Amino acid sequence: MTAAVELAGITKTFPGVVANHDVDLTIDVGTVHALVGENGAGKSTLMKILYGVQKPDSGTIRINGETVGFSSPSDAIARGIGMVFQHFMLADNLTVLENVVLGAEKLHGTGAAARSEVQAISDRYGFGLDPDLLVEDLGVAARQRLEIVKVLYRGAKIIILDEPTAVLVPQEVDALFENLRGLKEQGHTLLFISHKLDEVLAVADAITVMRRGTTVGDAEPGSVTKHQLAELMVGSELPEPQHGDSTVTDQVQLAVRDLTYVDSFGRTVLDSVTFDIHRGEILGVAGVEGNGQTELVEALMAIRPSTGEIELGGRAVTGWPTRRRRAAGIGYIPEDRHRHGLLLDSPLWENRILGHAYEQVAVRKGWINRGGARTDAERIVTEYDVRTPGIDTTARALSGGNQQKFIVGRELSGQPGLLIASHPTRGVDVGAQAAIWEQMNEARRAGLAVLLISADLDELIGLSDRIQVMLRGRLVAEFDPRDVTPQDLGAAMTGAKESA
Amino acid sequence: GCGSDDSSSDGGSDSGSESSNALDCTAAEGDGPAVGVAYDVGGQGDKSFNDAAAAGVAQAVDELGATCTEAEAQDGEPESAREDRLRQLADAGNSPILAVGFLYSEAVNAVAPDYPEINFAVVDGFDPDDEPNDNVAYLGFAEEQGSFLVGAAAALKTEADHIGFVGGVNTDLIKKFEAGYVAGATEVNPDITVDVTYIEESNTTGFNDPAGGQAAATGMYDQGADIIYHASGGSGAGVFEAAVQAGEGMWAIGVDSDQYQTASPDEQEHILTSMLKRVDVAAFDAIEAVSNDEPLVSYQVYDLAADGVGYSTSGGYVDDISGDLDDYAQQIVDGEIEVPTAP
Amino acid sequence: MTTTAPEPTQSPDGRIARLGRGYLWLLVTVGFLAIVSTVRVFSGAGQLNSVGTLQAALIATCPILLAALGGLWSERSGVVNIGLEGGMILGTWGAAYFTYFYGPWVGLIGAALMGALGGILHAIATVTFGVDHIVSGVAINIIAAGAVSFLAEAYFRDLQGGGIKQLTGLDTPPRIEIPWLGEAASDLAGQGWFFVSDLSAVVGALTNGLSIMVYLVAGLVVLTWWVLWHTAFGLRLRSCGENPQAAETLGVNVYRYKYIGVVMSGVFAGLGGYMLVLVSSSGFVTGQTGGRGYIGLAAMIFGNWRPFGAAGAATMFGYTDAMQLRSNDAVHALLLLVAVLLFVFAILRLRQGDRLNTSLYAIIGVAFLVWFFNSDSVPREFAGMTPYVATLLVLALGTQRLRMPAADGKPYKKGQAG
Amino acid sequence: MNRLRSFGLSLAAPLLAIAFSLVVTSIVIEISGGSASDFLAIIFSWPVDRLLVNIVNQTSLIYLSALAAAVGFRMNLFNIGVEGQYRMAAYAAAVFAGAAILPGALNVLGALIVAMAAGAAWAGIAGLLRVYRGVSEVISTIMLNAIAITLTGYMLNTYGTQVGDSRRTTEIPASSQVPGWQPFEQSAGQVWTVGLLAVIAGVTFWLVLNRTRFGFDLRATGQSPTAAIASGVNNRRMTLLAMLISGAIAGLVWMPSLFGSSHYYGSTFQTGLGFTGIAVALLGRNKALPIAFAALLFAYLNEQSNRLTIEAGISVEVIQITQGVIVLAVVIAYELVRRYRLRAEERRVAQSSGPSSPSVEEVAV
Ligand SMILES: Nc1ncnc2c1ncn2[C@@H]1O[C@H](COP(=O)(O)OP(=O)(O)OP(=O)(O)O)[C@@H](O)[C@H]1O
Ligand SMILES: Nc1ncnc2c1ncn2[C@@H]1O[C@H](COP(=O)(O)OP(=O)(O)OP(=O)(O)O)[C@@H](O)[C@H]1O
Ligand SMILES: [Mg+2]
Ligand SMILES: [Mg+2]
Repeated sequence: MTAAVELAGITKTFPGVVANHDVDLTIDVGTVHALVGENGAGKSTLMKILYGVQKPDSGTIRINGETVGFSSPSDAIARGIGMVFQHFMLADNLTVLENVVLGAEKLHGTGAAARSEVQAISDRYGFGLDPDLLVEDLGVAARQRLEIVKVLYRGAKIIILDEPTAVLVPQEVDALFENLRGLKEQGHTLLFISHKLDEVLAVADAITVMRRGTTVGDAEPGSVTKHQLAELMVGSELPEPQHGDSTVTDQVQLAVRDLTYVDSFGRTVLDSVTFDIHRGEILGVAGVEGNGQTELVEALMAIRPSTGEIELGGRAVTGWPTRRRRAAGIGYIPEDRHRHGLLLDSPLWENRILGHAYEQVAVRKGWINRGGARTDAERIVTEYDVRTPGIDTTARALSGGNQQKFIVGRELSGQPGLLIASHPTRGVDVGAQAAIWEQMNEARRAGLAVLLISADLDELIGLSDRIQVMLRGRLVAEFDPRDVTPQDLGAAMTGAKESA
Repeated sequence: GCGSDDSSSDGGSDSGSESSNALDCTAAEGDGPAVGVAYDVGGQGDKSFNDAAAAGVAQAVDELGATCTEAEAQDGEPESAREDRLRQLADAGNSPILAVGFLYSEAVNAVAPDYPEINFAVVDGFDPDDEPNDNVAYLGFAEEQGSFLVGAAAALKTEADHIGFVGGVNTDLIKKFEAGYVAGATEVNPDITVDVTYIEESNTTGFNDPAGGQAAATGMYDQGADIIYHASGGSGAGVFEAAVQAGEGMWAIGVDSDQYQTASPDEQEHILTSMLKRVDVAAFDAIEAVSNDEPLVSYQVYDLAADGVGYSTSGGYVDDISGDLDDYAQQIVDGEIEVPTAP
Repeated sequence: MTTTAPEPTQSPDGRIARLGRGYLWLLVTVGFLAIVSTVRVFSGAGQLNSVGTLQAALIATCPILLAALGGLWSERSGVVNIGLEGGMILGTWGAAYFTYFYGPWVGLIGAALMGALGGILHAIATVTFGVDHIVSGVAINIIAAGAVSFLAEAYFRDLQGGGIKQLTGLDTPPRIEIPWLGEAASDLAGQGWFFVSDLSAVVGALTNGLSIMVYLVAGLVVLTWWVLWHTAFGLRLRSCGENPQAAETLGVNVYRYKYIGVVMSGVFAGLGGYMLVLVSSSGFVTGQTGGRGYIGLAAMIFGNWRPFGAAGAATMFGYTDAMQLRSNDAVHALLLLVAVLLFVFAILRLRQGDRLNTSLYAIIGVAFLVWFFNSDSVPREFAGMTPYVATLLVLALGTQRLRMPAADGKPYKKGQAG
Repeated sequence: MNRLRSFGLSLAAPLLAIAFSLVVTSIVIEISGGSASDFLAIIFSWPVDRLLVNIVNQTSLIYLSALAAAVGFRMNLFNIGVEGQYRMAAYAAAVFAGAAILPGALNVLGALIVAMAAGAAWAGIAGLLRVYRGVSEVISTIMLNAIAITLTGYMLNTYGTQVGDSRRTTEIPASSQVPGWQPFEQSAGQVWTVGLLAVIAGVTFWLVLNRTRFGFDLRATGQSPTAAIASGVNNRRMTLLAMLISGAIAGLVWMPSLFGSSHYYGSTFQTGLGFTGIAVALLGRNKALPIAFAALLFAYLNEQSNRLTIEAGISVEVIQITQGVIVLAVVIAYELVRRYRLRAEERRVAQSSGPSSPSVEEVAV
């Protein structure tokens, strides 16, 4: 039997980076093949080459035994390949239907026929998508399903899924996997990338490990353990969030009472949220994306208007604008570092000032303290192991993990009393993850209060002193991380156990 | 860019200059005066008063053996550019230097004292300060008198007792046209209705906006006017087009030069007459005076008496009333009729 | 960019709204006409809504609307085009030159080609080289103005009716005259009856010697709407303005669609120049665009990057502009119209429970009412500002739910998706 | 070595662009029957003394206008209303100075303040509309430009004094006229003292933008409004302030000329500086020093063009083509250099974070 996909000797270099080096990969027809590897290992690049987005410098691609040369995705699509990208590839202002039929208008036109086809696919897999909704009105899970519909609509036989589960909760992941198995049974070939090794072991028929731009080996899903797999990926021990002893004090650092936010459509997005965080305590907030976590953080930062009372270290800060709140001792790691955390086209030392223009080290009497900012940026670079040629490098030139390390370093400087951390390790590789966890733990020992929001339930359980679950704008349940499983959390997050 | 500034302060339009008397300075070789011409924006070929001035110079080339050098202004240029232009012409030894357009008034006033042996003449110009310049002639025109005559012609010809005036930009200069026109019309018929519209209040694009001219004129025709006089420079093309569209019996009156001569056959059937402003006469006068060693200085008024303004008869549409018009002209020359210069 | 809060433009029950939309529009149109009619009868300003005013308004609208449509094509494909003015300027020259030698139909093509030239330049700079869209647009405006002055001087000087700054007396495209209907409607319109006359004025304006080009422009609005929103091509083009990377991963050749969008933008701007030269008047004069390209850009934004929205915005501008040139009485009556409309909006707002805007509208409405009753006319000097002030007023009082294409103005490079 | 090369590149780019635009213009001239060699000879000849003076003076006006536009651009506010703002300000300042309420130099100072206030107020309308009603500043400033022309024209027609067939404001009293610096003989004219405002404004612009927290906030907002808001910048306040500052600088645009030579607002008012300023700001990439060079270049070309018709019979409009092509060519050249540098920087990043030497290990599980 010929393989569905055979990649041989693929090499791809970007200016200064060897993203793929002599990669060989064979994927059998009708299997779910997982590809794992740490951040920057070259997985996405390899997939983009297979999908025709990027051209390899050398190497051959064979699809169903035939050697092909793709110069654009349309060539790959014509060969029956479909790809779901690591980041959503959707136009928010177009409808579900439009997003699906785009580029494949020849199949069923753009009208009624196409609509019923989309509806049919959605029904067949239980996706529950309304073809006429605008994508911007969809939640992340629905968007993820839409991405899959896009691929199915084109009748792809070989489907690449690049981290499709990153934003899903366990229940949604299960549903997705159910679908994947269905696809496999119908003869589709699936290529699946994930950092969540449980998932990989659960769904894959074969596993290939990539490290530093090349494939370093295959693993049998039946026999390999999660731990072994991780060691293969990094070439060393797998770090895990280490909690250590509790350092919770009884001094309340942040007190939030009846925090409420009603959006411009009159929907109550935050509904009387009330909680305390003590010094030395990490409060984890779990929740399916879109249940108000983003708004909670932004309301606390005064980026969004809200009602209710907020006290920080005993001082009422309700009504204070963002900068004043930050100056009162809040560090803020935003969920989207590119949009909220960095000036991508400014050098690192200027990014040291961003959000900290009240610190002496950054600004003195309204004047930028260049010397201070530069020195302190240097300090962050060394202390937090930010891999960069220097502090005059623009933030854009750094990899995501290094950007995140810089942000963490910045937000922990100046001894804040409270750290608001949204998904602090999202998309960060294992090495950097461990470093970030360590930094947070250390600050906690020094008395820092932390509000931790994360989609990574292991991280939440591993780090938090307490976990609250957020559902439809309300805190609906509280768990002790020492005796809770991700499954319990997932159930609470989806409302299955709302009474709990 | 937008809001381009056209300094044609005047409702200048197509001059009667046929291509035969176009000015070609490279071919002018005589021993007459060396004339420097500083045009307003556009320069020679604008079918407007730059061309009229050029026609006067061309006549001087033909008749006086004059030679010439041309220079032209640019949209939105600074005052210093105008001065510099004049100085370049002066440094090259030209005399007289003919500056076309009132915008040169300040520049000439600044430059002339440095070149006492050179004579300057400014079309439509004025002395902006109290110190008289004894080497500058200001060539002014009694536009209100010419406008009076075409106003009278309109009043005599209208069948609706309803006529109109379209101005390019609401400035004092154009208001002179309006004032004379209205005075002439009411002189003939005190009860006549005269609609007045300006395309722009102060934006000089009003002289380059045929679309605006056409919209304004069509509005007047729609509301019952049957003759419309324009003083709107390039926008006049729109006024003529409006007359053509309004159909038989609807007339337009041209300005500055005999616009019948440059109009298309369609338009010619609707151009009743034109108010003539003889910039060519004034320009030739200024050159001739220098060549006779009796340069013009100070204010020179080109009015009806001096044949500096008048009306055209091409097309023969006003032949039946030319007697009346000439009577009015005579009365103005005799001082029996005093034509107002402001509405 | 004023808030981080997302601003969805459509209510979730969009489908229901779509069903009733046809009727809603009919209702709004009839209601508006009734209000205009009332104001006309009350103030006695017949020009407010005469056949002539409406025709002039339509004619004044067309160049602006074409520029706006041009902007739409370009920005829907993700390229901001401030060079519309330049495209329009190039179009005026093309229209004049080709019409002079080959008649108005070839002139139409000539204007389109000249406009396209501006578009191509913009596309090369922005799409191929990824230059900032605004910079390129500004440069094109400068180049176009200079080039056309220069070209006019070089090519029109010796033509009949030509000069270095003009070319007049050109043949114009034909006009549409529907013999019986046109006259009947005009007669009725002249009666000054309530509503009936106003309705006939609309019919009369459309059937009495209106240039065929006005119909063409109307057709282009519909065509734009149909092509961009109802064809595969349009979907692809719009996707390039919303998320070009996504489009690329689905096999859309983004560069090609951006090029098409920008070049079409130039074509439309060039046609706008044609309208100015051959429909709004019958001659070319240097500088005759007078900033209409910028106004078109404003109309497109104001029209929320949609063809009918742009048409509405351009019409408002064209209407006030034409009226201001035709009749001072009508401008005065406009004060009353504005007041009445403001009260209508105030009531609508009140029903939505929006106190702030209700009182804002009411107060300004009263101010206009007082002005109307305490004056006989609007000073001529101010009448000229009517279109601009009206636009500002509508913008300031309307609630801004404008949404530009998400990737509009952003540079795009192939091979960076994912 | 590398750094030297990239510095050389950034210098070569604009020079090449200028050369390219001159070539384009020459071709246009040749096609239409003119003489390109005459054109080039005139453009490249050293200007006479009085042109040098004019170039300096014009540079100051253009520079101020460009700075005004740049302030907005730096935070992604497209203020195309400089044209209207400086017109309103020029009128207001001329009226104030003409009224001579204050004596001598105080009058000048007062007029400058009036000018800045008037410019800021006119821009502030657009700012307020943007902040409180969400009106795009692109539309509102286009409208305000048109209104400004009509409004000042109306004021002038109504309250101005008539001289000849034109109107003007009352002349500034001699005691408040600011004498200039005369580097050459008298007929070559004077360099306007008030033109120093351009230098002051430029230095202030640089200092405020690069060295103050306010400037940092402004640039941050321009680069990423979302990041700026998260960092604690009040976006509305920033928008309004940027608009006001932009307008205030715009207000100064015509002041050097008013006090240095015109002494009144009237027919000698120079229009179009606002639009030139936009082009120059973009050419100078909205940075203080590059804008100065761009302004100088535009002023140079404008002044040199005066000789084109006189000496070569070439219409002055060609210079617009040159200027437009320069803007386009320079940004394209910069873009190419930027891409080159980005690649170079990535290369350095990659090297410093260690070469990714893939070591294939045999794994057996
Ligand atoms: N467009 C690009 N230009 C330059 N370098 C790139 C580009 N895309 C990827 N790279 C480089 O290639 C390397 C491999 O990236 P790739 O996205 O394939 O990693 P990955 O294995 O998918 O990582 P992750 O798990 O974080 O998604 C990256 O470290 C990056 O340095
Ligand atoms: N589209 C792109 N164009 C140019 N360079 C890119 C692009 N995408 C990525 N890079 C380069 O790749 C490097 C890292 O990219 P990326 O963030 O994908 O890497 P990564 O290793 O997957 O990072 P992480 O997983 O930590 O987020 C950076 O140096 C960046 O400059
Ligand atoms: Mg990846
Ligand atoms: Mg004097």
